[in-house]
Amino acid sequence: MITRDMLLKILHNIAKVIEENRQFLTDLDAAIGDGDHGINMNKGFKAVEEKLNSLKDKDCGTILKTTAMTLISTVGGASGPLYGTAFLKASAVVNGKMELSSQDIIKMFEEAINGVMMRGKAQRGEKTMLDALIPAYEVLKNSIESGKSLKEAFQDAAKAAYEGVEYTKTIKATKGRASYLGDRSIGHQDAGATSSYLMIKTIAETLD
Amino acid sequence: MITRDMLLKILHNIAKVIEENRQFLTDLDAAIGDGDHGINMNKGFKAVEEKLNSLKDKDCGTILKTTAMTLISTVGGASGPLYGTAFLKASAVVNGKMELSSQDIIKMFEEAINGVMMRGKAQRGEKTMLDALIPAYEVLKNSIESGKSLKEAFQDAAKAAYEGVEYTKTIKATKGRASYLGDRSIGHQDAGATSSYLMIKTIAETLD
Amino acid sequence: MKKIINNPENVVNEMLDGIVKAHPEYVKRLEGFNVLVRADKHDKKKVALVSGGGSGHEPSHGGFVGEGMLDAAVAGEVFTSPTPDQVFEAIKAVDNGEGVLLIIKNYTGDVMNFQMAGELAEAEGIKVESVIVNDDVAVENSTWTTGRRGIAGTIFVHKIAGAAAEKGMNLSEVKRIAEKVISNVRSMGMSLTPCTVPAAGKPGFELAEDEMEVGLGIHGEPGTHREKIKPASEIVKDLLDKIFNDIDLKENDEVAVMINGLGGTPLMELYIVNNEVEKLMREKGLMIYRTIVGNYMTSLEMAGFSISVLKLDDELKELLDYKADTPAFKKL
Amino acid sequence: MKKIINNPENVVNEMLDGIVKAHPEYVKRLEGFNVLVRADKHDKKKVALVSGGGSGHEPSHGGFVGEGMLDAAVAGEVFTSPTPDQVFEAIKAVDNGEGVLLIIKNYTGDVMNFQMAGELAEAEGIKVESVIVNDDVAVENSTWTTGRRGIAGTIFVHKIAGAAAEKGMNLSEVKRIAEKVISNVRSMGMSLTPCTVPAAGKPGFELAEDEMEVGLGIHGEPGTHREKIKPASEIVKDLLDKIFNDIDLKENDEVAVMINGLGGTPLMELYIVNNEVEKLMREKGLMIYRTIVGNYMTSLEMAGFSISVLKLDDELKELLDYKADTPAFKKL
Ligand SMILES: Nc1ncnc2c1ncn2[C@@H]1O[C@H](COP(=O)(O)OP(=O)(O)O)[C@@H](O)[C@H]1O
Ligand SMILES: Nc1ncnc2c1ncn2[C@@H]1O[C@H](COP(=O)(O)OP(=O)(O)O)[C@@H](O)[C@H]1O
Ligand SMILES: [Mg+2]
Ligand SMILES: [Mg+2]
Ligand SMILES: [Mg+2]
Ligand SMILES: [Mg+2]
Repeated sequence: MITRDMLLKILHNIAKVIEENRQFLTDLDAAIGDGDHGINMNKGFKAVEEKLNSLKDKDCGTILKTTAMTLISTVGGASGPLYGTAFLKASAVVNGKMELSSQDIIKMFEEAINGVMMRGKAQRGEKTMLDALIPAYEVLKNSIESGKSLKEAFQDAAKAAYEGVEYTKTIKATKGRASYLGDRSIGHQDAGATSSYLMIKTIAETLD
Repeated sequence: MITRDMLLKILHNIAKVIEENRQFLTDLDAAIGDGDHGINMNKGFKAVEEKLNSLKDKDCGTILKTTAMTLISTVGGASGPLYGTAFLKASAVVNGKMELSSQDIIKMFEEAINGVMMRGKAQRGEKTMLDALIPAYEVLKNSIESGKSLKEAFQDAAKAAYEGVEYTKTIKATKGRASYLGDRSIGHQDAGATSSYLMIKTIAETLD
Repeated sequence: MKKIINNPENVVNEMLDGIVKAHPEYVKRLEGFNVLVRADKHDKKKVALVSGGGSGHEPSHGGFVGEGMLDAAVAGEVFTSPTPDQVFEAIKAVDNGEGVLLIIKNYTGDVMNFQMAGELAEAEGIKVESVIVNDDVAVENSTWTTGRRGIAGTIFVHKIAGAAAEKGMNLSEVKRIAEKVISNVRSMGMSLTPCTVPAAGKPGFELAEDEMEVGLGIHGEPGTHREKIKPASEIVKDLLDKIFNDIDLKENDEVAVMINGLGGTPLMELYIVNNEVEKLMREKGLMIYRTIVGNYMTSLEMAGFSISVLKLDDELKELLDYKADTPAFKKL
Repeated sequence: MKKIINNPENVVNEMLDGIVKAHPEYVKRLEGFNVLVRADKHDKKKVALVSGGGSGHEPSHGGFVGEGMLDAAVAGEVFTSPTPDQVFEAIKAVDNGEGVLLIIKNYTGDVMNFQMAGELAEAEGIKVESVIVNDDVAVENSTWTTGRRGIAGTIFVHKIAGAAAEKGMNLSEVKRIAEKVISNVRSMGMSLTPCTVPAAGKPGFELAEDEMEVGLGIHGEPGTHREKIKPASEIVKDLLDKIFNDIDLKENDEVAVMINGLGGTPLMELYIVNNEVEKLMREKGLMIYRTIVGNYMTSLEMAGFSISVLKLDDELKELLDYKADTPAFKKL
């Protein structure tokens, strides 16, 4: 179970981690994209961070929806609408709720991924954030269903996401800006998959 | 006395020396000007060189006038009109002559310098070609009048021109492009003075 | 990073103010937004054209706001697509009941952000259509990928669809015209140097003194491949070959040509390129109807250029020559 | 040296052909000469304007040949004044009996070569007058030196004297107007990078990553001094201070402003500069009547800019706004 306070703490920590990795994510994007992923994501989560205080008394749905709208109106680029849609779809699952059950979390994650796939018209294996998100979701679901704690489940998910990031190094991009490089994109890890991994890892580390 | 053939040989050798010093003159001009003096002068004397063959049977005045017009229509920049005018004024002194006496040569040199001063509105001491030409002329005249051979006289003149070039290092430019640098022009030798010195030295070396 | 700026985080904002101050008779800024709209009074009921994208492509797109071209341009951060709320404001500001055409360059981010904005506008009852420009032949077309990028050919869409709207054509006609331009235009570019996003502080890639990057987009990203520098004539041949391979052009076909500078290349070189382009076109028996040379869709200070070729018919010719009066493109 | 060219020795020739091929409706080349003249048919008896100088300043000067500006532009080698015979041909080609005004930038070479051409033309009975533009305040004025350089302010002379000629003023009137512009315009520039003359193959000077060159001309030559890079606001203040020190401007005076890019600077930065220029102008109580931003008098691929300020009166305002239609400057 994730309480509203824990949710706020997770968002706060994600903002911190994204800020710490601003340059790293930007460099990853520079290699095969246009070198702005860290900059954009940091701008978005800084804006989210500034709103967290005013969300202290809100329900989880509102918190996530505000996060979504803030990302959509500040990040820009490809990741803005994608992460924005992810949070928006997740928020719809938990409208009005003050805490999130394990089942909620699985459903939120599922909806978020569907949102990204719908918005970006991409599949797993195209060297995008989906290559971190989908395996992480599958492992999370499994671990929860096999009775592990949420923290453990997210630790497993983070591992799977990390492997997904590693996997992106081996494949050619067919979606996003890196797709223009064709085979030259092979050998580089995807920036968006990396930011997804960082978020999941942060959830695992924040949970107690 | 300088015969027509010797005059042609001198022009030929000047063209060669200018070509050899194309980069050197350009670098000098780059330091305090716009870095084209060697390029421009080489273009001009290459064009002169191409005409020498057709001038074999012409008088000295025609040879010098053709040289002048060729320089005027190919060199461009400041040095084109200046050297062009110099040769044009010199040519007028020896219209129709098949050889040049020592007195002709003194007069030609004098007229050439007057032409440069009139066209460029400059004096000695302004860090231009005149700082090589004027002392060279004075020494040449002196040496001839004191009975030295033409070769010796031009050797003396070349020495004076060289000193003139050295002198340009110590002064501030007040004419030409280098004048825009103000005090920053001090410490650099003038490109036009250097090309003038090279020409006089070449005359000395070509004479026998 | 050597740039004449104040704060790297504030370049887009200051630039937009600088544009408005330079061209107050053409453009004004929507207060609080990174959106430039037409400042000239016109009561004409017409289809409104909205374009935009990341900044760093100046004069695209703000420079094309004016009579006969765009009604609004939305500026994102440098090389970053603007967000849907910004595009939505632009749409609301310029719609006068005849509907709005969004001219989008085919980048995942641009497409998603503009389309989300279109959805918001439609929800408010505004008629919105969009076209997606994908003229860059460097990227192989495929239904399995993102598809081709939109680059300098977009200017032809602005010009010609803009004329159609100014002439009073309705939304579906203007869209048809825009799509005809898109299906008739092909582009490809190369660069000699990378460029530096102000907020990133360092160049997007590195090139040796004797290397050039070929088949690249307009966001400082690397191209499809890297080569040793060649003479202009050979570079032009390579790019035109790719373009000719991709579009059906027969002898005596009429075309418009754009030699677009990427920002750091002097006009001298663009004209030398144009000299080569004309030679190859003539050899192929093509008739050059109009040529445009200059910096129109740039990539900050990148040195390089792209060639765009637009196949014309009578309708496109008339619209290409129609009056335009904008800061960066004027046709008397 | 990284350039998109063929042979360094042939750049001017190929460029001129490229210009003519791009703008056949505006310019044609005098066969065998590096001279571009108006291609549009006009039977108007009018004073003809001839300008030019070294190449490498594109679009200056060929880009300004057309209705309401120049009648001919003479191109020398890169950064090298053209020779008198070339200028003479230009004069002969465009004179229609009303006389010719030579617009010369104040460089020893330009002045001498153009004046020699003027002498040749006068010897053939053509009425020739000349004006010498010396707007660069970086160089202290003095009767003992060459005097100030002519830089981007020259474009205002082309525009305004061109309008005067197009309106039918006679030679002495057009000359009076040109001289009024010259006495009312001041400019100053700076650069972040040097540039490379193709035939030289290496840059004219070197600058460290954190240095800028201030008070420089348009021929790749060093400036009056070197400084650490500063924010745009401070650079603009330094340049404008120099300009304001040199020209008498009172509150509510009207001015035209040009932010001129040197070739390698993106428009984004020029607009950021313009934003600062407008702020300082406003603080001083000056009224900006018109602003021109772009690459008009360049120095090959040099990154940098110059600011020009022209003090206006009613006569100059009317001529500044007069119709112009040339490849690089259009006023509807
Ligand atoms: N169609 C897509 N579906 C899912 N993820 C995508 C898609 N396109 C791009 N991405 C993700 O977005 C990341 C790039 O984000 P960002 O750099 O912020 O945007 P942009 O590419 O517009 O500059 C990529 O690394 C990739 O993970
Ligand atoms: N007014 C002048 N009088 C005499 N010599 C001059 C004058 N102005 C320039 N020069 C000479 O011309 C040389 C520069 O020639 P060049 O580089 O070919 O022309 P530009 O300065 O037009 O590029 C200078 O080094 C100087 O010696
Ligand atoms: Mg990116
Ligand atoms: Mg020189
Ligand atoms: Mg981006
Ligand atoms: Mg020169």
